[in-house]
Amino acid sequence: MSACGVGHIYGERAAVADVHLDVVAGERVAIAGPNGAGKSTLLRMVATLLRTGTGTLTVLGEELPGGARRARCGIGYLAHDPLAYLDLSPRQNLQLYADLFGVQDADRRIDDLLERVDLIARADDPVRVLSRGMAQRLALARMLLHEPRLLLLDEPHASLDAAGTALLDAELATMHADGRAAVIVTHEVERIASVADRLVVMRRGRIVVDEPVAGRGPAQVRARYEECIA
Amino acid sequence: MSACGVGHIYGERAAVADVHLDVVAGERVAIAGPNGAGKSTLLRMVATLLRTGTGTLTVLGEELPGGARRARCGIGYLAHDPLAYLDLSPRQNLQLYADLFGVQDADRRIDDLLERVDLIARADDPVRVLSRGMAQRLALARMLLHEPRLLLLDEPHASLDAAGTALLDAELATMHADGRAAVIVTHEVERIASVADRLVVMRRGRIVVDEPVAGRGPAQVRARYEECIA
Amino acid sequence: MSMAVNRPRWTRQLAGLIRKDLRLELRTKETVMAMVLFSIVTLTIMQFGFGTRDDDLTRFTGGLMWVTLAFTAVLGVGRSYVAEREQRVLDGILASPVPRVVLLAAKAIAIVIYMAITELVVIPVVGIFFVKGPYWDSIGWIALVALIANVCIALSGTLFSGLALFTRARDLILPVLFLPALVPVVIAGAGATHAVVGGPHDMSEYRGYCLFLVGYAILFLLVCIATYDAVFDD
Amino acid sequence: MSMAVNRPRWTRQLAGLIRKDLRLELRTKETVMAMVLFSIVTLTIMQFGFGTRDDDLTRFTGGLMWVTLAFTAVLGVGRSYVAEREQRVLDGILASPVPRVVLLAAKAIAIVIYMAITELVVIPVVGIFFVKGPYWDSIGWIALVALIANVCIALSGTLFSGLALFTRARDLILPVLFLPALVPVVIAGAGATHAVVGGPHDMSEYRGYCLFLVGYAILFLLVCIATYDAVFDD
Amino acid sequence: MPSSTTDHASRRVIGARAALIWGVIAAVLVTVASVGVFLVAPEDADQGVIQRIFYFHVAIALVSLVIFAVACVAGILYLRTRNVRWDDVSVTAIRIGMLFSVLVIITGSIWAKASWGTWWVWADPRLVTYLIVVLIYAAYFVLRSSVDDDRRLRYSAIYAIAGFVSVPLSFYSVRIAQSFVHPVVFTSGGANMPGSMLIWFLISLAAMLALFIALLEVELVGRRTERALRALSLRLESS
Ligand code: HEM
Ligand SMILES: Nc1ncnc2c1ncn2[C@@H]1O[C@H](COP(=O)(O)OP(=O)(O)OP(=O)(O)O)[C@@H](O)[C@H]1O
Ligand SMILES: Nc1ncnc2c1ncn2[C@@H]1O[C@H](COP(=O)(O)OP(=O)(O)OP(=O)(O)O)[C@@H](O)[C@H]1O
Ligand SMILES: [Mg+2]
Ligand SMILES: [Mg+2]
Repeated sequence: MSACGVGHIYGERAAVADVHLDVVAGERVAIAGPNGAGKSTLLRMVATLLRTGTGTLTVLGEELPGGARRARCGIGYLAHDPLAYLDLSPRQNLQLYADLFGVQDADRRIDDLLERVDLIARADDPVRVLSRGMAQRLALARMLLHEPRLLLLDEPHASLDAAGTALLDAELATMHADGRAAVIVTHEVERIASVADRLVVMRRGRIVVDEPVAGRGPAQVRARYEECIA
Repeated sequence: MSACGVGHIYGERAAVADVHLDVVAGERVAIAGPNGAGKSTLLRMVATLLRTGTGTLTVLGEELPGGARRARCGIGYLAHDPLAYLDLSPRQNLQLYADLFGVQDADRRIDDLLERVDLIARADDPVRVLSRGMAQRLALARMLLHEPRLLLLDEPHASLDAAGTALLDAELATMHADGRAAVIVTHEVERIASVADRLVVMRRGRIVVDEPVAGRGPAQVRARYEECIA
Repeated sequence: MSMAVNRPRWTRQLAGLIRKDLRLELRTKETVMAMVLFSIVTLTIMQFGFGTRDDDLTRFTGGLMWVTLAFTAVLGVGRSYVAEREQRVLDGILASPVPRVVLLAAKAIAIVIYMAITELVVIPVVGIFFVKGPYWDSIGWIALVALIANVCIALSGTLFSGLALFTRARDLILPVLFLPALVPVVIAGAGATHAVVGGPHDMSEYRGYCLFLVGYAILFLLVCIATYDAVFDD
Repeated sequence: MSMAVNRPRWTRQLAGLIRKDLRLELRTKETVMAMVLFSIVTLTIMQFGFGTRDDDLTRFTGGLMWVTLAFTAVLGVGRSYVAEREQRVLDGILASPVPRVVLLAAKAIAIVIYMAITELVVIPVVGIFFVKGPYWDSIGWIALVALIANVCIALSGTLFSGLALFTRARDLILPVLFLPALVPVVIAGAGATHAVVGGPHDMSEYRGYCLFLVGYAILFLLVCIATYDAVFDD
Repeated sequence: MPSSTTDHASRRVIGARAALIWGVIAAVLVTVASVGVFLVAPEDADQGVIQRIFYFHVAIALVSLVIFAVACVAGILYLRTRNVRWDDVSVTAIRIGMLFSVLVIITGSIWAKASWGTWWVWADPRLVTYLIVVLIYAAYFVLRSSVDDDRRLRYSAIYAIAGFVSVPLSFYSVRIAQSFVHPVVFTSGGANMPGSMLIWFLISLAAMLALFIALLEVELVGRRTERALRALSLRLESS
């Protein structure tokens, strides 16, 4: 994906302004920043859920908004909310998304994923009665369902226990090899060293830092981040 | 508060079973455990939002459910959701809660709190347009509004940035001195050493470990936790 | 641990809850406006359904008016807990030391206000468009029935919308629970209206229907007091 | 980066969406049941409004039937996007490569199904309770009007409920936008029903009303196709 | 606990014996009433044989109102004690009440067709208010099927109480507002019928009451057994 001078204004408040960001295949970019910096807004624009106000945005080779429909086939979006019907079971939710994304051999793949996120025992309970972390696991499975080439994750570690976190990190670790890309919004700065190749810091809708994290440890990343937002 | 053999069964699934837990004034207890262990369910029972199925629960000297109304005056509950009206502003939301809890000198106190959670600039925007982290800050302010003697926090660090986290930790640090108590549910095990005096680990609805953390570092707590849930 | 600190007064809680409802109403504004619009549209649609077959609808004035008000009530009451439910804020209210009856009272008062505003429009409109014959001299009597009926509507409405709150198909459950409970109100309201409209007043009939409504309101008040604590008690 | 992989077929998307709606329906089951009950309650309530003043309601059969169906439609259509909205799942659907027109079509089909089931109950009930005179021999004609009307209801209903989705007072906006759009349907439906019920059939009148409904459906189809992409386009 | 005491205790909890006894009483009374009504009771001078439906129609109708009162009281007791057994009573009573009220409408309609020449009269408050009662209790099942767990029981109890408001309203409004065509026999002045009819009427009434209690007990036994089994299997699973 590639963003060039992208911005979005809600009413009179510029949530995102003049953002330039390029992510190439196989790259994992972490976005950090204070509350209200515009991270989620940027992610929603890339996910084709919000139109850009200014600038041009190209995702998976498609320019938005014209190519939005084609781009969507290759995007996996994880939002604050699990985006699942509470009265359907995890399996039924995944079946719906499989239909929407045209996933091949859907039943096998759904079973696989439910196994992987350890929800197979609860696969037929309504989502409403799942605990918060279980819902987040379902959201993970939903995001991976159609083998997206670009993952957009908004605070993916929220509510996940140790096992869930390990699972997610393992998934992110394989991305490099298959040439998939990921953009990860997170407040847990210490994790960035292990899940991302690049650190982007946003403040007040703008990118203030964009640099590789390769070779740095958690403490170094944290220190660097605090320096940036000071 | 004091729980004695407390349990709750949803349909046929025992979410919490036979929990014994005593928290004395000035104590901060962290509850950790895998997704679906029953942590939120336990917290909801203590917050008087869910009846206990078995056992007796005494909160702030009041036995539930009989004394629920009196107990509620002294409880501050922070849930997964911010529990605020999205179409009202932070200030209006806090005014409502001030009325419900009978807070004295409400306007001053609300201004104080908004200042403290750094929302004063957004005090009159509808909550709907706040970012996720800002909503969490509002939830913090709401929880502290009536100077509760017992704090119940369900994943309070979720979505908070560095500044927000520091704020929360500072608040928790003062509890000891004023004899207030807190129960903190969290997945960020590394934080436990700095915010709590005791570690409680839940698994499948039961408490498997309940021990002090005094003097241990983050790494030690993490190691102990992983040992418990292995 | 010692006793909790401040015991809040219920009057302040009630005022706070009502202020909250009215603020939400002012912010989203269209609620009352849309109730009014809805009632006018309903009148029109019924006019088209029946009026084309019968030129003088005076006989049906009461029926038209009260069927319309009943449906508008369902609509308005259906909104009572929408904000709480969609925005998942109910836990916050329930975790505060507010007696459940105060919650009920706040909602009921809001409903009475909205209904009164709606009636302020519906009653004259009915008079202008449907009645051939004396109407305006009995408008005071009609207002009186409406007032009593509003209390019935508010009491039963809050109870049922509280029940419907956590059911799965809330939007559909509410009318199914609430409309049958409104049938007596419609009958009595229409009867009372008919007794004083379009001809000589029949005050004994009017009084009978009003007493019926008062009885209904009292019965429901008792039910509400007896059960409302249980509605929100998990 | 290269092009994305599989291009999903819209037939499968449509089937998936409809299956989802029906599954939600089966899980919560009472939706259709509640629609049916609601329509019966509505018939009863209107009966109370009017019947007590006039014993033979045959003249009003069409009006009663179609006013009832219109309100039931508002109720049913009101549910179209409730799950998506309350459960905040719409973003998930919109982030998938489904053409917006397919979303519309899926909802429209679900509405047609629910309306048909409701009519399966309402039409006989009306016959049993209200009509004095021939009715059952014209039931086929009534079914035909109902079928065409359902298409009108479904098309306009999905469009308006899609619009209402993004306004705050959804519960109120929908009836206020949607009911006026149903007025022509009520008039034509009642007219056509009246033409074949309770006396000699007036087929030319019947045909006229049906053609009117067909025209209305086509008109709305065009409007839908033209505007629906814009409804969901952030 | 020794198994014999468990057996004994659970049998008492389930209450199978009471069901059996009431079943026998109901069977006997219904037989006696049927024989009496069709063979012994005097024939009505104006209406002829169709009038014999009176004994059942009125008895069922009165008992149906009593049943809804039982459901209401059981609802109150449930809210007081939170004991599932009261919910069982309440829901079962309303089930049977619905059955009875459908019978009332069927017998009433048959009678109406015979004596008024129509199945239904909208202008009559008796018929109409009774229909409201039926509609209100029909909604009970919609409500019940759309909530789960504890809430289901609580909401059902609340609704059983709220719904009962319609019953006295229906009963008294007829007596105050003067029915249109439907007769009123039992007034504050007593029953307006000859003694020979009254006796058989009272026996029918007793038969219908016994029938209600028997049906209630049988249903309750079924529910309690089911619950005991489920508890047992749950205990086996967890151990
Ligand atoms: C579908 C139609 C009918 C319904 C729903 C109906 C309903 C009822 C109900 C609920 C009661 C008992 C409560 C009360 O007394 O207020 C009752 C009593 C009675 N019904 Fe009906 N009824 C119907 C038709 C008829 C007809 C056609 C007749 C005879 C011509 C009739 C004769 C009676 C009599 C004599 C009583 C006892 C009156 C009394 O309790 O004072 N009913 N009916
Ligand atoms: N309303 C409900 N109905 C039925 N079961 C429920 C309900 N809420 C929770 N549960 C079940 O109870 C168990 C405990 O849930 P709870 O939310 O307490 O877990 P948790 O420890 O908070 O997990 P997490 O870390 O994921 O938030 C889970 O198995 C969950 O599925
Ligand atoms: N729907 C909206 N309407 C108006 N303003 C909005 C809307 N959504 C977000 N904003 C504003 O845009 C800014 C950026 O919000 P955004 O959600 O992108 O922040 P964020 O970086 O994700 O913060 P957080 O870490 O708290 O999630 C904030 O000031 C917020 O108030
Ligand atoms: Mg965000
Ligand atoms: Mg939880």
